[in-house]
Amino acid sequence: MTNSILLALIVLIPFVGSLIIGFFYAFYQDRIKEGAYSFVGIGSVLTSAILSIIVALEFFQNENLTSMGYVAFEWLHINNFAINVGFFADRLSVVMISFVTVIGTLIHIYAAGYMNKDEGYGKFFAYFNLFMGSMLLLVLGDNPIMLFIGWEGVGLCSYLLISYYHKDANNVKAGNKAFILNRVGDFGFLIGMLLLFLYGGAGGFTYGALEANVSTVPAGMLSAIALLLFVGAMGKSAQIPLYVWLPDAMAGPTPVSALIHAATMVTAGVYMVARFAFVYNLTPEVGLFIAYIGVFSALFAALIASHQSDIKKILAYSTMSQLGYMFVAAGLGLYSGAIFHVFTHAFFKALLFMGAGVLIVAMHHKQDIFDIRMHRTLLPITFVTMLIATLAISGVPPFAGFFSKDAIMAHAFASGHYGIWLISTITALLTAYYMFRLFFTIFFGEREKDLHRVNSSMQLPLIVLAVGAALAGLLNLPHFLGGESQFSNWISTPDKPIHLSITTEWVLTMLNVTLSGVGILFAWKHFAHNPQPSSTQPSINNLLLNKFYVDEAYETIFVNNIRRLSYFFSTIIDIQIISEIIKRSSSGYFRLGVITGRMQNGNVRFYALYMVAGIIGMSIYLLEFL
Amino acid sequence: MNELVSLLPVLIIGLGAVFVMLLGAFTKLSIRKLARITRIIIIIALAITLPSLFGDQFSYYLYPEIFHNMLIIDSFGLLFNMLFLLGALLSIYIGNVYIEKNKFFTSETFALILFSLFGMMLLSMATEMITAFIALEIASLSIYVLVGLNRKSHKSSEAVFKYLLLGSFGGSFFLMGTAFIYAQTGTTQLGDIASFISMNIEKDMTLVIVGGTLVMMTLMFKISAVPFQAWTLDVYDGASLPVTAYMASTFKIAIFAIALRIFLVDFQLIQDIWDQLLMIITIITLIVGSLLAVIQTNIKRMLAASSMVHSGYLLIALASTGISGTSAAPSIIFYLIAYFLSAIGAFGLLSYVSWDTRRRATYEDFKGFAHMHPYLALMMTIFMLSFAGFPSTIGFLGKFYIFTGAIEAGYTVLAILGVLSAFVSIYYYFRLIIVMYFYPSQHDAIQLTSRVTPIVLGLIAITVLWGGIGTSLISFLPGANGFIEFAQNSVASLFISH
Amino acid sequence: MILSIMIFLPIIVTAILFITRSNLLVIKSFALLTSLTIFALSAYLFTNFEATSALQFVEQYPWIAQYGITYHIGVDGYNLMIVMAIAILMPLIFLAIWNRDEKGYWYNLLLVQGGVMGAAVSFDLILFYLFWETMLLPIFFIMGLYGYEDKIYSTLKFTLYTLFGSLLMLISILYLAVTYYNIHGEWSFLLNDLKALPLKTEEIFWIFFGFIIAFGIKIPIFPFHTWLPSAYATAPSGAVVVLSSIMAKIGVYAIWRFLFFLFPQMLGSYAPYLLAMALTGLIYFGIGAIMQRNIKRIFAYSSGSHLSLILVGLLLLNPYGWNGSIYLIGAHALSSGGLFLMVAMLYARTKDKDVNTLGGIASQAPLFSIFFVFFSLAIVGIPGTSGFVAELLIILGAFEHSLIIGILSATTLLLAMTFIFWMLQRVLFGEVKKSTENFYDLKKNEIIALLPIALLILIMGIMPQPFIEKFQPTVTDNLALEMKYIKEMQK
Amino acid sequence: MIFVTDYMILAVLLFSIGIVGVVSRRNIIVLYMSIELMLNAINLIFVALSRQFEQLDTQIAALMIIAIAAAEAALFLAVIVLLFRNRRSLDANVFTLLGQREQPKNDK
Repeated sequence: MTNSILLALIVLIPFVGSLIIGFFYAFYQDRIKEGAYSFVGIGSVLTSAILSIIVALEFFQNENLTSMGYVAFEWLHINNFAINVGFFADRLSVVMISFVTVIGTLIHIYAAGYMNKDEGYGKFFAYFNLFMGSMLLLVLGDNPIMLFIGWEGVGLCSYLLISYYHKDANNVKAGNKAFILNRVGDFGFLIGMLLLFLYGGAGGFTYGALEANVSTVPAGMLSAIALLLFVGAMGKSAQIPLYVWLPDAMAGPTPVSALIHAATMVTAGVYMVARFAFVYNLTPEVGLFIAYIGVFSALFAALIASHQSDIKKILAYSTMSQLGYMFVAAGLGLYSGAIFHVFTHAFFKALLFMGAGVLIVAMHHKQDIFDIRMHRTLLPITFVTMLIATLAISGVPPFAGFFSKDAIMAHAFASGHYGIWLISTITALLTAYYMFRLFFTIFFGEREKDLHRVNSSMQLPLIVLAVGAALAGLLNLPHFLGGESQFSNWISTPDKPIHLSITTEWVLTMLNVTLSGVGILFAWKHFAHNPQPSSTQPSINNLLLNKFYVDEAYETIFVNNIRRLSYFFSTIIDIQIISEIIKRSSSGYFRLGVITGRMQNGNVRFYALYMVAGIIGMSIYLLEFL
Repeated sequence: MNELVSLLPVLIIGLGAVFVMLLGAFTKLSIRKLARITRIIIIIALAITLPSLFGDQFSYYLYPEIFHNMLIIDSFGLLFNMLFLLGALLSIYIGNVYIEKNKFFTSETFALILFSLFGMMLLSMATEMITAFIALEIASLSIYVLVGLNRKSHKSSEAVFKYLLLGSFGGSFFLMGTAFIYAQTGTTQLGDIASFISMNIEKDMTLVIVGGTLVMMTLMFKISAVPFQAWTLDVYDGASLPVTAYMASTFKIAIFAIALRIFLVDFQLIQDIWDQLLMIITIITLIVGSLLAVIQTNIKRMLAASSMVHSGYLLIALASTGISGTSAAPSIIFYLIAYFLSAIGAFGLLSYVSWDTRRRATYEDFKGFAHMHPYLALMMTIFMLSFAGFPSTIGFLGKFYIFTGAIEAGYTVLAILGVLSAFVSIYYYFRLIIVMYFYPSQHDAIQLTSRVTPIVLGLIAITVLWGGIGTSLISFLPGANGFIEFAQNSVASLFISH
Repeated sequence: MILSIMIFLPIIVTAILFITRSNLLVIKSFALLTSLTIFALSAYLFTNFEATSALQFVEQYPWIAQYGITYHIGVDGYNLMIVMAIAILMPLIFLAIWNRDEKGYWYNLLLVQGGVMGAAVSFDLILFYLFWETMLLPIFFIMGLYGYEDKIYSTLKFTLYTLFGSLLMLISILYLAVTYYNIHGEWSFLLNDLKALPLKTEEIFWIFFGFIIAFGIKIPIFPFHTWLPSAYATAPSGAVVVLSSIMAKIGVYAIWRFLFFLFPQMLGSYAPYLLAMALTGLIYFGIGAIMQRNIKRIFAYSSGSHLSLILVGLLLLNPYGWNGSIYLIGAHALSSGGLFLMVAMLYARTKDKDVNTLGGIASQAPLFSIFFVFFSLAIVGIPGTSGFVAELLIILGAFEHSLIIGILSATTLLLAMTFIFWMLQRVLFGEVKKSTENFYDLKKNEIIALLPIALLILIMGIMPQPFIEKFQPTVTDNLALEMKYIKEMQK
Repeated sequence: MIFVTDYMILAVLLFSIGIVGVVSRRNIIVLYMSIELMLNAINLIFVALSRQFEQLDTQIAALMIIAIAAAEAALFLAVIVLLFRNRRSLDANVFTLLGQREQPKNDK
């Protein structure tokens, strides 16, 4: 393990950037031009992108370099709870940081155009950089605590950015929802983490040490830990049942959706599972559970997506669905596959969102696909790039999505969980359908529409990403296509080995391709010419339209009851019981005093009488003694 | 010679009383002049008393060949005498506005004050029952008259009537008790009684015990312990404020002087007979006192009721003396000092601000007092805190010693009860503070003429604080532990045998 | 000497100012100057405090010799944090309330500074009691004179509650002293002398009871808390900060300093019940806060919840818990202090404490909202703030103690943020309401007051180890001592 | 043959009569008389005892007491005149001006 301060810098620079921007925004808001903000913002991210590339190249150059690290300073040291602010990179994290930073840079550039003339311009970039910093810390931290700090940090940033347009209370509500659900996840995650320390942290709390001692953890406890850690992932990566925040999160500006809620943050859960592969490999039952959660989330999201009409919501659900795939992979032990899908997905989903952003800006901030509906020739670049992206997500060869998704499904089939395989296949069909539903609806409309001009800094990144979305798949060409899946081999995560005969692989692939073809045709049939929003009459549609009423259910089950309980505590118990008792007793004492006061009736003979009574009492007392 | 010096104060006061009376009768001296003369007399007496206070404890009979061991001189008596003198002096100083402004204070006032002073001083020195009774009566009678000075006011006439009737009614029990004791022991001299008891301790003591109980009853009456408390509220209320201040601060102390002398020393051997009795009285006194104090709206009456509670605390200490308590007896003296200072301060301030008799000194009248008279309000606050036993005032240390003594004697229950009534007292004392500070002022500022009074009050207030936190860092001026030394010395002097 | 100066300087200054009837500006500047001096002294204290469990900067003179009452003060790892908190917060409070023009307010704040400092460093029970009571008076006056909504009622309520507690404590103290006297034949109220006296179990129970009532009311722990919301709602900013950030902490500290070390032998058997109470409080207050309308009440409940967490940390009797709660004492002192100061500023601008009628501040006063959000996050314990470190440690300790306790105390993560974020949403964001129409942003003096707190919170969050090193030895050694006692009892 | 005890019993009886008188009668003068009765009862004891112990100073004590009684008498008569002047009545039940009458509200 070689030391490299680069890792620290990669994390630090965005933080510094955000500090600078934040400071100037806070105190010299009026005197700073937008350009300055975006310059610092983009610059910092770009720098750390370059640095990450350098690191990545180092890894490429010498094969036997498996990991590098850097310890900044001791954060906390009590007994054997010794936590360093330390950074650690192996191939897995290198892959993550390189695409995070690169895509991050692109989206920053895009945002510079998108947020143009926004009053909170500086604030936006401060948050954005802060996010990048936390995300990189999450990836590069050399121990779970650092990961958790980053983990919470990205959650916080997503809260801040979702509720960015805070004038509208709903956005803020959405932000709260996101943060609270994330925190619920973190609650589980933290518990899991601490338990992991208490049971397996004897040798220290770095990943290396944990991996060494993980075998000492009792089996039951270990699977509990694995489960709890995954709860965190549920929250972060919007899986059932903690997914409800993701669609609302679209309230934020589109670049935010692109960066945080599509490309990077939501995939942190997957990264975490891959990072803790050494735990999950020992607890296959939890892995299976994860896979099922994933596949059901995928199906569920796909079903809902196929009935939404808000462009960003559709994309949000599709994100959730794709995340489902990733968890299927991770759960079944195909970590490299999962990461690869994260990788490809980052490209095309970011692309889709940014395209959507372009459309939204062009259509004066309309978001309903049936309102946006226009002719492809109006925004040619957007059209082409989004086409590529859509093809990629629908798993049409040779685009990126095809390879990553296909590998996952093949793995599912091979590992013998046919149920998972079947569902994921159906989901693939649905994916193709709803994505092209969106695509056709938007781009096959009438020619004349008045469009708001879209500045070039938003167009450029699209093209770059489009290239990625088109070709990224080739990095991991599977055997039966004549490649030797370099990516998976190189990243060298502890995957479960499976083997599948070439023929079966061919069959499966063909099946997938045809299915997506079917989906596309179906979408074409319904939505290419005068499309209709899905009607609300039939109950099933209604159910899908209202997202299975999950939000409402949560509202009634959790929120209301907590409110009721709170009322009960603060009003019934506090005021009506405890305070009342005290009030009563004091006033009772007072009444007693008034009664005693009656003795003092002012009549001297009564007074004499009391004295006599006293004397009698004394005499009785004496009689007791004598 | 030494004896003469110790006798002088009493003589000065006694003769001074006669002198002032004659002055008042045969000359046309103004009240102010008389007051000054009286003050001078008292100050002289004080000046003679003071030095012998700082010596170590001593005790001897005064001219046995003349007085036949009727009077004793010891640190105990001296300390008390000094308190009486101080009390009288301060009451005159503080009350001077009131006395000058209200015409019903005739020239006899001062003679009466001196006479009562004379009585109390004798009382603190008496070692013979009849002498004690006479001294008591001298003091009482002159105080009765003081209470009734305001002839026009129905209230004060009623007050004097009640006080006189009940007082002489109660007083007669003292005599009865004396008679009983004499019937068995054949003597009324305390020392002889003590020796009689010690000689035939195992014999039947019925008459002595009954007599002792009757004597105790009178004393209970005077310190207004329940159920003999009834007169207190009315008399305090009816009397004019300077008089109230005077009797509240000094007279109660005088009673404790004799009570301690009798029950601490001479009846020590059979004292445990009265333990339960004292306990019962203590408990009901505390309870009833607190109950009465809470419902008062007139501050004078509130203080009167609270003085019952303070008697309750003192009774706790009295009950805890004897058994194993080494700190109980001194704690009584200390508490008396504490109470004396706070009472003279509080009542004095009351009389100072409400010299105008139409003002009734209710809580209402004090609304917003602090906004007009910040310093006076601060002093009043200090006195109230001291009454309530709030730390950093002398009152706290007083309670501290009493409770310590009680726990030491095994009367933890009493201590807890005491604490609870202290808690209640917080309510009615803090009410005054709240009223003074937290309400907008209702009345226009009172025009306060005297210049000396606030200074005197201020000094008292400082003493109250200093007595609470004062250390022995400043040697010449007794801090908290200085007062304790006085207390311990004086108690020790009681036990010096002859 | 330094400690005595820190205690008595404010008191003396107040006396002089009061007697000389100085004008307002003089009073203000002298108050600030005094507190800054004390801050400087405390900085000296902190740097020269070497990290051992020994008691340092000790001063011991006889005070009331006959009763062995001693003037004994000193600093060790426990109260260092509190002393620092006092020294840091007071000047900032003075800065933040600079525009308050009531003399009495300033006098009393100065006095209270002396009082709390004394209570924090005294090692003689009577001395402690003295300061413990006297620090109440200034608050009483501030609340009564400058408070809001039916001030007199809640002032009286608050006073009676606290005094009731402390009177019971007095009896306990005296009982201990008398016991000591009966054994050794001499009086002493020194903590070290009265430690671990051979008492009967039921005696200890009652004494313990007396103490715990006093401290429990001051903190407050669960059943004794009903004075809290009304008092916080009544008291003006300065008083609230002192109440929540300092006095309550001293309550917790006192439980530690006195209960743990007077009765180490019984701790093993009492800790579980107290732990149950504390956990109840943690959750009870956390949930109770959610439906509050009055912003000050919200924070009253929130600090109640956090103080219970601190208490939980103490009662875990393991190094994580103890270090965590000492750290949380400091952390929460800072964050809640900052927050309450901001609430005061909010109230000064809007004359409104009802979350329903507030809103839209973020668009009116961005700077204000940035700070407000920051402090709220610090309260919630977001990573990077000092709160996170402390809570992490406490929860870790709880898990080491037992799974259930761990899970229960981890709920603080959820509870705190539920109401905090809900409150933020109502107060800062959304439409601009009538009450916030002309909401002006932070003034210079306010920024100067808030910035140090914020920075300190960050520093303590990012590199906690240097701070923790200061008191870690104290914790380790004392914990070992406790454990020894508890083991003996179990035998 | 009369023993000193009989005197004492008589005295105690007289004393008790006095007590009962103080409690039961309404006219202030009668109240005063009852108190005098009590004092004289005591005197009786002292005199009897001085006979018993053959000590003269006890008789002096008795004289003292008589003196005190006289002083009280003077004061009493003065007060009675005062009361009658003020209120035109000597009924003890009339003088209840100072009784506890405020019934304040509870503001605790």
